[in-house]
Amino acid sequence: MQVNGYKPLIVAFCCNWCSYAGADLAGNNRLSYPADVKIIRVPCSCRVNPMFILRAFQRGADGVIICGCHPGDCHYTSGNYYTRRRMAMLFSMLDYLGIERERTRVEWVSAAEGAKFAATMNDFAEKVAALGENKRLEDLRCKQ
Amino acid sequence: MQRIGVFVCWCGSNIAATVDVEAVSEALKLEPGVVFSTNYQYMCSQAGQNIIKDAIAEHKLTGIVVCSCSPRMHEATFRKTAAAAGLNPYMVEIANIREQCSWVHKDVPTGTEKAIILGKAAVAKVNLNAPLIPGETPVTKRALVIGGGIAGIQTALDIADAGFPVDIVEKKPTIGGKMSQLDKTFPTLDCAACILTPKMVDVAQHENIRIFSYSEVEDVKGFVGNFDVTIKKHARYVNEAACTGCGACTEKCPQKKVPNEFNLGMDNRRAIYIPFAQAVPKVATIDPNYCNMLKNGKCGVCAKVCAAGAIDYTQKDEYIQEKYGAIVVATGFNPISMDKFDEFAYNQSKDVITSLEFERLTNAAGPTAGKLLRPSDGKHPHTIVFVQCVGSRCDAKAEKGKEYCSKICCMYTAKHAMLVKDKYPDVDVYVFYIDVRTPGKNFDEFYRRAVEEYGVHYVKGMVGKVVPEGDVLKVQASDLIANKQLHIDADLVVLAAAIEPDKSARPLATKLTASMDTNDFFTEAHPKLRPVESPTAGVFLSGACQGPKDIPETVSQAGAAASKVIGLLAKDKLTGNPCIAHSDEMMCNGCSTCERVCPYGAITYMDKEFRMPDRTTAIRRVASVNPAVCQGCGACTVACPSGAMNLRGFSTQQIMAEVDAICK
Amino acid sequence: MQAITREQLINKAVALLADGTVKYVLGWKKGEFDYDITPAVFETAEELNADFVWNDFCGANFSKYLVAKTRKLDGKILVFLKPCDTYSFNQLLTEHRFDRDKVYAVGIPCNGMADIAKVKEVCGDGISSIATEGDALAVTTIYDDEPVKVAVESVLAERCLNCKSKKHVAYDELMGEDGDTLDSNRFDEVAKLEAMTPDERFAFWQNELSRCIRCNACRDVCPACTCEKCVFDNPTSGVENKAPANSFEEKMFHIIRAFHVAGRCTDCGECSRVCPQNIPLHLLNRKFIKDINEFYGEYQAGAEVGSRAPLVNYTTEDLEPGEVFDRRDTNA
Amino acid sequence: MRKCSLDSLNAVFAKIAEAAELYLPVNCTDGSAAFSKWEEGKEWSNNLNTVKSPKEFFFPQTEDLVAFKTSGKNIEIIDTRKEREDFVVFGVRACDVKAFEVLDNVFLLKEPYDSYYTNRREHGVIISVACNRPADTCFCKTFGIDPADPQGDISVWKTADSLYWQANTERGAALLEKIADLTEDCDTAAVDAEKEKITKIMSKLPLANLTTEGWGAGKTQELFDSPIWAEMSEACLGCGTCTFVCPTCQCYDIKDFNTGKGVVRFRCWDSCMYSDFTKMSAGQPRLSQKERFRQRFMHKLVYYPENNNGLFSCVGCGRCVAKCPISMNIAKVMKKIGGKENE
Amino acid sequence: MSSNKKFLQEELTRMSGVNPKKCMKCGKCSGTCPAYDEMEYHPHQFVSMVESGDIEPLLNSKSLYRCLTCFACVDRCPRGVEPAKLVEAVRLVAVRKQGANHMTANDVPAMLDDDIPQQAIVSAFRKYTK
Repeated sequence: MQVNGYKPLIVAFCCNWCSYAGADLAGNNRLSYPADVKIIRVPCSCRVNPMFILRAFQRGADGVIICGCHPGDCHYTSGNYYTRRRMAMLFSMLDYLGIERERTRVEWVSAAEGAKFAATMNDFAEKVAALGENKRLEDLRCKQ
Repeated sequence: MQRIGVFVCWCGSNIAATVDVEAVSEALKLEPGVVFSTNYQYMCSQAGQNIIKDAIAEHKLTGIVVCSCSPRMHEATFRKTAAAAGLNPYMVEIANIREQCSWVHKDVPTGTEKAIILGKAAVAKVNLNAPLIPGETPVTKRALVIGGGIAGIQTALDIADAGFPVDIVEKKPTIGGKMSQLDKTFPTLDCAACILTPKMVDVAQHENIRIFSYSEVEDVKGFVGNFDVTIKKHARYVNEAACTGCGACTEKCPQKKVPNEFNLGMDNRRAIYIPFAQAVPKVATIDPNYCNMLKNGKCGVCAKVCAAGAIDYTQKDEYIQEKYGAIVVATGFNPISMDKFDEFAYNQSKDVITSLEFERLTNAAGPTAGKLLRPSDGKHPHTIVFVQCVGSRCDAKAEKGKEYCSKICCMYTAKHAMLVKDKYPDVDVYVFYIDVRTPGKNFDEFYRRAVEEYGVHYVKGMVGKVVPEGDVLKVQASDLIANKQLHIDADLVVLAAAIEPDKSARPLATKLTASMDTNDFFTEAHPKLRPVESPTAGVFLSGACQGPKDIPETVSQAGAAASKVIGLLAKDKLTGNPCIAHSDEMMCNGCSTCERVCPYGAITYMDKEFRMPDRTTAIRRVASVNPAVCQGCGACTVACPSGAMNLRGFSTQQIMAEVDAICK
Repeated sequence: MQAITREQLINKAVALLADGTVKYVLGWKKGEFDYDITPAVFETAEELNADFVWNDFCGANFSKYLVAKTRKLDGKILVFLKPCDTYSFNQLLTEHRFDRDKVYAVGIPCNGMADIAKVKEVCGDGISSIATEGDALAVTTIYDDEPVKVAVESVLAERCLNCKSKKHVAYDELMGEDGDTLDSNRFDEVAKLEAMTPDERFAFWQNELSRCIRCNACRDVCPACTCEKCVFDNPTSGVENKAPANSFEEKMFHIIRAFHVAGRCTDCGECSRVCPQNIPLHLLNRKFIKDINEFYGEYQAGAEVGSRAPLVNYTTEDLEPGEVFDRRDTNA
Repeated sequence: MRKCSLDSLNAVFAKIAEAAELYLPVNCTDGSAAFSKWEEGKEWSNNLNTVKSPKEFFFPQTEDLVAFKTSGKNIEIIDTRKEREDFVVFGVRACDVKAFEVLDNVFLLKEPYDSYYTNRREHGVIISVACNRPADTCFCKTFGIDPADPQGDISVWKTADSLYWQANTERGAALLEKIADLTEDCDTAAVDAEKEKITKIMSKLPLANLTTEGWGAGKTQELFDSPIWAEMSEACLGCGTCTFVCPTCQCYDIKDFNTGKGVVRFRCWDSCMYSDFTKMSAGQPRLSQKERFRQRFMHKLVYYPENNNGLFSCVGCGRCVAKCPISMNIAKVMKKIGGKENE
Repeated sequence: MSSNKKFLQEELTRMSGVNPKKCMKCGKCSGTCPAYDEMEYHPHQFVSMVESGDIEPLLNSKSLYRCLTCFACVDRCPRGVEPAKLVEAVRLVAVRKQGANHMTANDVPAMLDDDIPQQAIVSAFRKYTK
């Protein structure tokens, strides 16, 4: 994925039960999405600590997306509800600090939604690529 | 420092076609901790696994990374491989370079570059892995079956026959479920009661089975092998032990105008009733909504006529606590409401009925004693129109019905048509269908018999509207083959209503922490390989609560669920998932934040004396995780501000190492 | 001028010491000047009479001290709590951070505390004495012969200008009159920032946070930051960092700190009071409070003991993270 | 002695900035002052002091020491040091100038010299300025510092309309030479009058009578176990404000930052008030806040003078007095010992 | 399929917002259609023919002007296909062609009749003309 010649780096945290399986399904169905998206498997979206997200930006990520089960479908019943609150708050704060809101996203992708997974990643990668390099949450030491 | 081995799988050409596996294994050789790296056509094959085993021995590996297909596919395989070679199975990490790399990317440079990065992340993670040993918990050797239809009955019988005690919780006053309401069963046309009631009797008489009828599951705590369940037994105002089921009360009760739900409201019962003759338990139940004695204290006829003295107007709801090792959900289905289908005039005419109502209408024990009579005027119908797919196979956006095929309608409609023609050859029978779906043993033959032997008119097309006019129902429909619009004056219209999970399923799923799909069917742990297990350990699925099913399928799934339960209860101990939360007591604030987010109540607190950094001692409140209860979601790890809570197998440090590796 | 006098407080403390209710008194101790007041533990009437002060500069929130003090001290401790302090007190109790049985809490009314920096803006540096005269402060400097009179109202600390409550939500005993919770304008500044463009907001925070010297005063004074060990001090946490080596780390620290106290922060304002660089840190915390109120319903941390903080709670109908922005954009 | 009018100040700054980077205190948005690189339009702050001391110019809060790059299993060591450009710091107060002497004793006394510090020291010219309006928190006099007569490469006095310049070193003289066009020769009368005024003010300051009595070399045994430490440290939050605003605190920690592609080894200010200060594998040597609190003041007032010919490592700038969140400070500590312990 | 057909097909689906692929060929639209017998091509055929690109016969069919736009088919379609909207779209394509108006102003006086509300004629005129 390139927009204006910029190839973004995207970290996707995927819950083991739904979204990671959704990503697998996208693979099974050979639905392509940009290779810039790198998936990290977590047991549940609620395992994603805001520190991981900031860490990713620090280390050079241009976008971070968190994927979990649809609300109500959490394997652990309530994990994604916590994720929803935590990330709503975190994203709001990042926006408050003037960080581009398009760089972060939460998306609910079920194990059956391989197509949605691919479509989401395509869309997200495109939006992030359009923003260009992450300048507002970067650590230059990591870019040398 | 770990000694890590990297094993890159070609997966034939599945990976190797888009990923330069050689380049990946070479690149990963340079990663910190990696002492050995190789690639092979099929790592999951015996030969591939031997490569791993040999390398573990030869290079004294402490951790391995397999770059292969999804961990959901072969993580367990490679963990076993590692264990066989004497390595802790949790020292294995999988880099998913097939589903999430080679299969989604087109060109080799891209695929290779990404595969290397995914490999690096796995290496970074395994560098921080520690051997994990699963905990063990005892198993309560008793099963709970929720729902007493044919699914629950069969499951309970199979488990009980294997020697384990089983409790059935049924919310109706009797077990039997939907099947007890059916007339005949396809494709053999044997009578439902004839094959079901012996099983109900078996249940009642089985020494290993207890029935909690007129009861519901109130609360579920605990976890696989150790569920604590509270069962709410509704007051039936009749002493079950004393009642002989003689039925004297049900004949003398003066309150005669209670719609009989067993006959779907097509006739009436008394306020005290036994749902049907073969009910199990055969015990009367007082309906508190209609009983004059309970409503205003005036009556008491039933108590007077009861020779056994079983009537007890003061009975209260009872709560029963019981421990179970396994829970089987068999909550079944219901036809959907026809309220949104005005075009079929269901609410306007008594002569438009659902198929389940039709079952009662042809049932010898039904409101018409098995005679096919119109509900409106009791006349014999001459033209009957069956409409298939009412509310099934609908677009989600139409918001009227269900997206799925209800699966059983084609067959029971053929059955109904045949039964009509069998009893009343003079009746014209039309069946409007979109597709006739008959995959099943002897199913298509059955349907063809209806057409060829009985002369049922099968019309490819759909009924557009039904208008009651005088004592006929004007049916307007399309015949797609003839490319005509048909206008039929029918006496009776039977709608094959879609079926949906019972309404009690959703709240039950919440109590069980079992997942459901958007249609409220319980989700199976794997659609193909684990079809009768819920993803929640220890919870199993039987019958239509998992998806639409006919009786043969339900019974076979019930048996399958039972065999899974038996397998579980046969174990003395369960080994748990070691990837669970744990708290660093020195870091813990005892603030209860983690406790509040834990969906399993796995976290408790205790006061402990600690030596503080300044050499003083202090009593501090600290969290402790019950390893048998924790399921490893990690909600607590983020809620914990001090980072005292961490998750084994997905530790903060491991995930950060992955982030770092991916982002570098 | 405060409604309760120093003498009344000393008498109360002395009486409670005398009848054995408490063994220690946590109070304000006079300093070199009339405004540099230090929290201290008093044990005798003599100490109290000599050094205890209560004036318009007693801003320090004592709640947090109870965590360490109740752990160490062998007897009950008297603590004086201003209305805003009682919220922190309750929040700490909710989190089981101190032993309630070892504390005797006396609620005292507060008319707002003066900010010495604001006094100096008016009177200049070189203050030699400050005396309270009714609702004004008489400030004498070495540069002026006559004391300058400053209305306390005009030099109130920001947090006191936007006081959320004059009501005590916890105490064993209340001195003076209890007040009510107030409708404050405390979210106005946040709303102003929200109304800016992202670029302006970024510039604003870049300017503010770039001054951070990571002295940790905000964290160390914060009654919500009572972790046994902060993740930023913990080498095994993966995010340890000691210095704001660059603008990322400044943001990281303050975002994560605000996130960790989100739903737990009572908006006591201590963080901004102690910041040597005058960074308006309360605007980060208030942003979260404002968001919580708007997204999940009004919630005041510490209003009652045992309440479930919004971030450890949920409803199935919560708004989606993406909707946060739609919501603001339509409001704006 | 040279003089220039205050009106021509901008031109003077411009001239200096032509020769070298010029830094001076400017007002921040919050009303405090901080050193900032001069450029057209930036004005010299009227504030007495900056929040952060100018020690940052020579000993920054964080600085990279060396970098390591890894490629495969090879490690390459990269010397990241660069020669500092010449720079001028204008507006340094007498106390802060004295603080450089304290730092020099740490970093430059004996070999091996601290090359990072040396590099900056060699390229920096310090222009001090006398304090017309000392604050209530000032107590430089306690340490023998005269704010009327500040040191540095150039000393500057400000009167109502003019600025008076006097070079104290060769580097200072060279710089004055560069702005000769904008300044004129003058006598010292105005400056002398200013000095007298300052001296008079100094005697009126609240802390004017604070002395180092009871402190200094050789006092370790006497003061170490004093009960005052427990009492004074009672309220200490253990934050690092005092150390980080202090012009003489020179402790640092060396840390490695893994960039993912290698390691940057950097040093950053550390605070003896922190619980992990000088933490080693065996733990930290000072376990309680009392011990850490004691360390800070004993170091400034006893250990340092013991090793540096009696020179105290406090210059009385008053920053910690103004900034401590709980208003505990060195002046209170000194008085407590000087008062009660020595009675 | 020829490019012209394909273009027309895309144009129709775009204009109508109807996705004919969603049709499961149950015929309920035609079963419910009150104008069925008036129409040469029935609602389900519209859907099917648009899907297969066989649009020319529809454009030339009087069926276009027999559809009452009563939306019964839209309401009752279990798949949410909305055939009436597709009929409408085909009609628009037809009348938008130069000289292809189904009604002209001259036709109107002959139609005036006390039994037909004038509004119906006006709306029909609007509907059948460009």
